[in-house]
Amino acid sequence: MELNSQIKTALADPDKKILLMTHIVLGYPSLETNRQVIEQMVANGVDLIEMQIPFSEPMADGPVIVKANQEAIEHGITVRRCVDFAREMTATHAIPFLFMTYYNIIFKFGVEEFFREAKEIGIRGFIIPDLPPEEGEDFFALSRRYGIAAILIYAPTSTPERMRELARYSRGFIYCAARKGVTGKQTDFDASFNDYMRTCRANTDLPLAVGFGISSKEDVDYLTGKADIAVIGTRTINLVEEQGVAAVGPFIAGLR
Amino acid sequence: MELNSQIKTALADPDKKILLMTHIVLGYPSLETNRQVIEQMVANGVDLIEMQIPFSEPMADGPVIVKANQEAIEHGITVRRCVDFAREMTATHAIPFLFMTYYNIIFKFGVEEFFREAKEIGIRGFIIPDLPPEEGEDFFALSRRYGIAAILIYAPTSTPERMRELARYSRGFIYCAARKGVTGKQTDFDASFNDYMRTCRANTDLPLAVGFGISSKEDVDYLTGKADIAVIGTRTINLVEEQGVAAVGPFIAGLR
Amino acid sequence: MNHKAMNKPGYYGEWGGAFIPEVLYQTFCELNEAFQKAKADPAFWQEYVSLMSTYSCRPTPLTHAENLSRHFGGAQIFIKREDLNHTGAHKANNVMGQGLLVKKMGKKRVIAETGAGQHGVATATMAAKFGFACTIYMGEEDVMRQRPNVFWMEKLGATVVPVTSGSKTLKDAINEAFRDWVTRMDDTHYVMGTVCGPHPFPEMVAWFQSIIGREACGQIKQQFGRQPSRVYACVGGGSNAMGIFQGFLDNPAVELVGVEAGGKGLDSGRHASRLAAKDGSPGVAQGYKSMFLQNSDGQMMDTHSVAAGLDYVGVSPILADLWQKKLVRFAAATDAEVMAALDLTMKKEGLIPALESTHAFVQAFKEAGDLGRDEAIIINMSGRGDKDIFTIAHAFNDPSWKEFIKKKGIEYGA
Amino acid sequence: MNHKAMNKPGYYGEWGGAFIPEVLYQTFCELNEAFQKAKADPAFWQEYVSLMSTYSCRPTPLTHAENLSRHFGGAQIFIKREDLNHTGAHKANNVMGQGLLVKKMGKKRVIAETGAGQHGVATATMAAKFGFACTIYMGEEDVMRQRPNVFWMEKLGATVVPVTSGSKTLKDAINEAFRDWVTRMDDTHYVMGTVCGPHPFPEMVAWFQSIIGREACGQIKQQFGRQPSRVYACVGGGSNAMGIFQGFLDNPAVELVGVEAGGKGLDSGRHASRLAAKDGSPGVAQGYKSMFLQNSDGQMMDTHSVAAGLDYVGVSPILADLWQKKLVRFAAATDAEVMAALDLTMKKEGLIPALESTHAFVQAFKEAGDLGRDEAIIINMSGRGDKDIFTIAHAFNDPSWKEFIKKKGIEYGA
Ligand SMILES: Cc1ncc(COP(=O)(O)O)c(C=O)c1O
Ligand SMILES: Cc1ncc(COP(=O)(O)O)c(C=O)c1O
Repeated sequence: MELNSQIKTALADPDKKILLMTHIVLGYPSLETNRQVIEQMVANGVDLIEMQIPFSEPMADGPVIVKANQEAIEHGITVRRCVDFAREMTATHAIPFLFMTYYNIIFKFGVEEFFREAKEIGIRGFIIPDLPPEEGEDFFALSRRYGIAAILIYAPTSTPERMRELARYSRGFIYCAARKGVTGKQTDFDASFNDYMRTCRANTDLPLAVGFGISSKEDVDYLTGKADIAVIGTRTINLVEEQGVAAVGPFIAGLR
Repeated sequence: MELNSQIKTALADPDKKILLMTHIVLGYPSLETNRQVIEQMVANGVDLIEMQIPFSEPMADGPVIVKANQEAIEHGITVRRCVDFAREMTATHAIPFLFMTYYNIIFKFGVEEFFREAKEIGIRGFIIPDLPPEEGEDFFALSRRYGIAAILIYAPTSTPERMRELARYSRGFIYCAARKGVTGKQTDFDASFNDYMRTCRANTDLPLAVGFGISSKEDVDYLTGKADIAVIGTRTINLVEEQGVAAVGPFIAGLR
Repeated sequence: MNHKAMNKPGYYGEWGGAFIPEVLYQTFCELNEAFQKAKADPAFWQEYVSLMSTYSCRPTPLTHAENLSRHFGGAQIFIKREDLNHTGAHKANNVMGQGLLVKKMGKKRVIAETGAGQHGVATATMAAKFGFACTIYMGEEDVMRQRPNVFWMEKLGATVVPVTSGSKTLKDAINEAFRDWVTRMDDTHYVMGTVCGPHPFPEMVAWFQSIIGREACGQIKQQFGRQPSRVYACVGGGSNAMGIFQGFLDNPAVELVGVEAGGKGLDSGRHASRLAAKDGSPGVAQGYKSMFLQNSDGQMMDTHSVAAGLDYVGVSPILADLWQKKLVRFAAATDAEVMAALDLTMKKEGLIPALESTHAFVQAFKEAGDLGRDEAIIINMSGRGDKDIFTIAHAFNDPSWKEFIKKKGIEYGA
Repeated sequence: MNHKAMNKPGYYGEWGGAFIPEVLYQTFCELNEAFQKAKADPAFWQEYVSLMSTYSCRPTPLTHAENLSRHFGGAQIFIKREDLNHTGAHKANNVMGQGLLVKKMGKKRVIAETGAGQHGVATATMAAKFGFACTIYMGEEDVMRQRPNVFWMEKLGATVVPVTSGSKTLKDAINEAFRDWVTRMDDTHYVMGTVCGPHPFPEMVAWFQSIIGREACGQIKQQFGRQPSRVYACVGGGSNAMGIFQGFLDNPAVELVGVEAGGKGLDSGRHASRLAAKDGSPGVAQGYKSMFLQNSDGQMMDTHSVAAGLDYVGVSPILADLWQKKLVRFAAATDAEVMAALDLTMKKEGLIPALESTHAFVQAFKEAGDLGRDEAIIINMSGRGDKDIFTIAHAFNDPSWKEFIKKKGIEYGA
């Protein structure tokens, strides 16, 4: 099943007014911790997980995720080990898994080779923050060919025209960056955010995920009805650092 | 009696094949030491003494005399005290005393004022190494008016024409710098020195003093017959520093 | 630049592009528009040249290095004197040009990355002159090593932010500048310091720096009577090289030579040669596609050079293209060769090239003797070395310098 | 210079002369002859200008300081950019000119005094370029304080001799240079660094530096449409001031203002103001007659300034004459005023004047607001300040700088 239909199915569940997507930096602090965190996330109802393959130059990320990328690489994570770990996760858990990474990781792996292997291990989508449609013709063609969703990003700076253009390339859902800036900082949900969400909605038929600074039940409640997917990123990394893996389950359970 | 005749008289003495002139930096290490040194010099047959009034910028002097100038000033010597000390020396000793200094000392004192006072205390001549005839019209006129000899300097770089020009201004004797450079360093008495002395002699009727690096009986012997006055400068300063005042008498006595 | 086989805007052969986060899409649209408008407007270039001739000292001279020419017994060596620019390097050209553009765009704040500090000082200077707020991102390592430049940036009114991520050096400062930009693109322009980064930066920086080549081309003709046989420039990101090369790209008789940092030697793994060494490979980072020093996973490697300004993982996509098309030859100079060439240049000509620039001198010196006395070569002296005293005195292991610093340190409580 | 009422050659009114030891008489005859021949020969000046335009970057620009002009709300402030000269100050003009003269005279060795080190670096540079042996005399105090400049002089191939006599500063270095010269006049030329010393040095240095004023006069006309109301220059020995003033001396409508070092204040006794303070008096030292800071016996006093290049007991005899004839007005700037003006200039214009030059800025800033917006003033920016980082960072009491130096000191074993 492709991501589109998986998400449609999930959204059809009347118990779920909004889906939850979480974010993991592979190899940080270790694959073993990732494994336990993912288990708790899945057990507590997370609907999708984006697994970030670390890159030495994570230009669009904030300090917490930057540090996670860096330390994962320092501790020896490789793209190969990320792929093998992903294979294990998709085999273990039924929810859709996505890869998030920067384009160079895929480019160096070989773009088609990467799609082939991702398909084989059951990855449902890619989020590549530094690959706009203009630069990814081959990539988007392969995405369609292999049936792996290329998820594009809307930003508060995107014009309606641009949103419609991005929607043409995106599959599965649209990732709406809640604000300008990088990952990790809190977002102010104010009137201009609501306008932004209305514009997003008006310019795509795809479900909308909202990320950047979502960290509490209040945030998720606020998004409910406005967005289809709430994305929890930096917060769980902080949580594991501060309170350990065991804190993840209750945190996730309490979000919705 | 003016310097000219004093020197002529001295040179007429058949026991003296060459006259000795010594050099003192006033106030270094103290006027009291100067007093004792001069006494020994006179007692041991020195014929003329040039007393240097310290200046902060002794451009034509070497390191030993530079340091002596500087320390004398630091220890509080003033032009007034130098003049008063000179008055005492001329009153005490029968030989001719000269002032050696740089022009600024005289300029600041007031040139005519300085001549008047020098005349009064019985100073016989001035040696001003930074006052060429071109710059000293007033000075040389006053020198003639007051009958105090302005002693000019020949250098190994002086042409015969220049020597004749200098001789026109000089009184008493000519001070021949034995070599290029500043005071204090040893001079090589070689063939070119002999040529130089012959040129000096050929271009003035005045007696010739030779200074710069004269420090031993050998030097004085060498000069005998070539020059009329041997000038001992830096050597006695060193001697006092190294062996004390008492060494001066025997040293002078042994020179000739 | 008629060598471009542009399939897509912003591409040079297979290199270039604009791999930017979506949030900057609009900003880049506006930047492209403003830049293309400026580029098409002769009055803008006129304004730029006039600014550079009254605020910096353009045209910079072309100096005939007669002693070095004689020493090597071959080609007549001419030196293009970018060291005489205000702030001491060619960086001023690019920065003042972008300053004018920022003024036209109506933005009020500039940010920049800096490695050695040269580009940071130039940007802080431009910001003071234009009345912009200014923040400079600089790797924490570099902040510590290059304190004099940090001092000047701060005194010029800029805020210097030490970057603690990654290797805490230039590439990380670039990332951090982008992170600022994606947050404050509305009032802020990112003054990229070299011919790298996403389109239109390579084209823009190359355009502003082309003033070097335009001048040099006319000057050598006037002073030597004809065009040079070879032109040498050091290559960090590649801006000074692109700057001078553009004056001669049209003439196939002029061989262009880019000199990268050979560090401890090309076999040592401790260098920054993306093109001259075998260690570089194609990649996409910091917004553009080019040759990078990276591992097989695509993670960027640590680089090394005695010259901070050459110590960078990537290289201009324009130069990658010219390299691939064999229109520019690439070589590398080791740290040791650089110190020897610097010593010779100081003693023979009274010139103190920056360590970066000295890389170009090394290669020119290797080749000058093989050319005829009736030939000329030009070395681009991209900057002056007197700002590098801490590095240079250290590299020469000067005992009096160390003693001086020790004493000063003790005076300050060490 | 038609203001000279020359009774005797080498005199400016009652000032100047050549109070030299006899041993140098012949040397000065030859020097006078060579210089007068050069001065009378248009080809020599042409050669000089051509050298300065290919080796240094003449003409140096005249920069309109729009922000400062607006800040003070009065005259349009223009800045003559001598800081952009090779080696970073106007000293290069004089030194390269004398270099050409030395070449014509066939001498093979040059010596010079230096205080801050600027003239020493310039002379060492010229010696490298011309292939002369070079010895620089520098007070021991200054050698210790100005180690960076000593490092460069040595690297440029010069021998730096620390002078331990007197106050161990500039005036003592001059004495020591003369002591060298009286020993080796045959093969050696003494490159006097300012418009002082025995004739023909004041005339010679003023002539070479007049290139500043010639350029500025034409530039202000071109850029502003007419002549400035006032021209400001700092005065150490007076060479940069004489340099720029000569472009405007013929025009009585242009007021010329020389700014001396006010140090801790004119009443403190710790300054270097020979003309603006009441403490100066006529004297004869270092080969010339002028106004000196000396006691009533004629012993030279210790002077003080934050700017080493202004920290000198004497002043140009030409300026003493212009002062006496009220053709140049004199003022003084204190150390504290200098630091404030430096800060403002960096932040407003992106320019870092040398501490010496900043003295001129101080006085101009005091007066700019009183003039009309339709008037112009020129400040001569004689040199750049980035070489003074040890002094400037210290004077600003910058904590990060101190920390940096402490760390470096410890690295070197402090
Ligand atoms: C003097 C100088 N030259 C060269 C470079 C390298 O940059 P690029 O290759 O862009 O000219 C730098 C960078 O800081 C520099 O300061
Ligand atoms: C930058 C600068 N300006 C001014 C001076 C003062 O010299 P002058 O008065 O001869 O211009 C110096 C002397 O070192 C200097 O370095």
